[in-house]
Amino acid sequence: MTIILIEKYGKKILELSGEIDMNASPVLRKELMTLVKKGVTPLVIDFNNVSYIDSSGIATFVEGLKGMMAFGGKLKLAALPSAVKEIFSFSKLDRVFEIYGSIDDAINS
Amino acid sequence: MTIILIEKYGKKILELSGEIDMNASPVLRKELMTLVKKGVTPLVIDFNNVSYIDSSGIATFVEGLKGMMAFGGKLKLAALPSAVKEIFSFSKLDRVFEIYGSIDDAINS
Amino acid sequence: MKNSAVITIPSHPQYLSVLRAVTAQMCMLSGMSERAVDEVKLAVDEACSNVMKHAYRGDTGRKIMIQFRIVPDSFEVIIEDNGIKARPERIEGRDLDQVRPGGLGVHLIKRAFDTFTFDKRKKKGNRLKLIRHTKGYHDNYTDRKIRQKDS
Amino acid sequence: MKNSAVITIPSHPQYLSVLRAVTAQMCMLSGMSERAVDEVKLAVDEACSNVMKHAYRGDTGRKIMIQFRIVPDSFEVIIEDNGIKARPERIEGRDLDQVRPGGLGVHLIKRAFDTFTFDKRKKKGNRLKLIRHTKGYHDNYTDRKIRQKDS
Ligand SMILES: Nc1ncnc2c1ncn2[C@@H]1O[C@H](COP(=O)(O)OP(=O)(O)O)[C@@H](O)[C@H]1O
Ligand SMILES: Nc1ncnc2c1ncn2[C@@H]1O[C@H](COP(=O)(O)OP(=O)(O)O)[C@@H](O)[C@H]1O
Repeated sequence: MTIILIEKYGKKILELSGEIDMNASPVLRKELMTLVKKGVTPLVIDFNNVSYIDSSGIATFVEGLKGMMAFGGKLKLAALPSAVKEIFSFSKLDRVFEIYGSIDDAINS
Repeated sequence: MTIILIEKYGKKILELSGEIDMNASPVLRKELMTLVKKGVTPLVIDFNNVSYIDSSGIATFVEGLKGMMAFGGKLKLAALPSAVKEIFSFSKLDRVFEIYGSIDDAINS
Repeated sequence: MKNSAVITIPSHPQYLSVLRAVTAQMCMLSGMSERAVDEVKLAVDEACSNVMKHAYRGDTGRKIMIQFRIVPDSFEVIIEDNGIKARPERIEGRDLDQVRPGGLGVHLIKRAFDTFTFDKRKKKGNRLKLIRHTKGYHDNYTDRKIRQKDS
Repeated sequence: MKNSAVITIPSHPQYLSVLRAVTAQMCMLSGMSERAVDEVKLAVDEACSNVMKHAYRGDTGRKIMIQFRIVPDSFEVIIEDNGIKARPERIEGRDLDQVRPGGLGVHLIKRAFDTFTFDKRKKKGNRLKLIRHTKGYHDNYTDRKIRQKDS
């Protein structure tokens, strides 16, 4: 997994690519929680190049979301490939997360 | 590996896709030698969707070429991905086979 | 040995990518649909992540042995470790309506496999046997769940 | 066990895809370039194809054990079988200027690995040890060959 933080129209976007498994999750968690602790909001997560996610990846986003909600911040998941989206639906987390079809939709929402 | 025989501008094209290894080679050999024995010439092999080839695959084409040459027929290899082409160069077989950049080049040659 | 492959990996999460690659290829050999391959790959990853977390408590220098068997009407995965014995009666996913990290792995394993049992005969460590029926069933989660409830 | 994985497959060519998947992932873990991954994957496939053809003479129900070791300055692959003993002095690729099927595998194995040796201590069957140096060398065939000639 690789992580790149970019800015578009003044909004911070975390671009992820590759596989988010138990090996990658601790790295992602550190990055994500640093941004959450800094109060960066909204934070958009770009899933476009994520090919795989397991429950440790999902748990990391749940943690990020809880951190955001603690101060009224917003975590927006965008451009999820169907296989990744399916795991969120299966775990009933698509009801809890703000999920957008594209980065632009997430930014303009 | 999958094999499809098509015809374009009256020329026969064997479209291959997937991995040509020791498991796939006997299937390919049967198909190829049947066409060679029927005297189908020129026969174009479309490598565009071949992701992998090992020495058993290479050996199969050497056999096919020899069969073709026996009656003055032509075997034309086309659209080789660079990794596949590299194996032909390494084995010095790029000097022996007629190799074309595209199917159209092979047909029009 | 026929139609069976065994892989032994260290209990370090970086080897999960190796495990997923083998799992996916074995699933493809068994003739599963693409969707089924994805489900099983994820389930085997989750089961081995659990061994790393729970049986080995994060010790990354231990071994996990995973056997794959393609049999006429099922696909079987046997996962062995030498770690702390699991208490099967305490292995339970969280209520999915409750939002918190964790507790999802077991659900993902049970979605892909019809049987999830620890072999009681194993003295030290654990031997988890996962079986997915492949004949006469649809590759469909709903069907699978209904069938489980019926049986 | 650390930085090592072992897979056992049946001697049926359909398992070569499983083997290639593991090989590629192990190469990636060791930090090889994409080109090096492709070379090593092909070499390991060739070495195991040779076991199936020559050591087992096409019997598809036997076993091949492949061990991968990521060590600080090399990537090692050990391939074991219980088949007919190879006569290392007779293993030779064909002259590449001679066009005929066969005899290419050994060249492809030696392109990817610096060392190709059968372990003489093994009593029954074969244990082939392949070593690729990874430190201080370029991932480049020409360099590799020059180095071999020099030494
Ligand atoms: N291999 C195992 N050994 C021991 N306990 C386990 C094992 N797998 C699962 N468990 C127990 O079952 C619970 C639920 O597992 P899971 O759904 O994978 O969620 P998580 O591991 O994220 O907590 C775990 O918290 C753990 O207590
Ligand atoms: N594992 C092996 N056991 C016995 N003989 C082998 C083995 N590998 C290679 N050989 C011998 O070396 C020759 C060259 O091998 P190779 O270059 O792979 O070509 P091929 O196997 O296509 O003939 C083989 O024909 C065989 O005689």
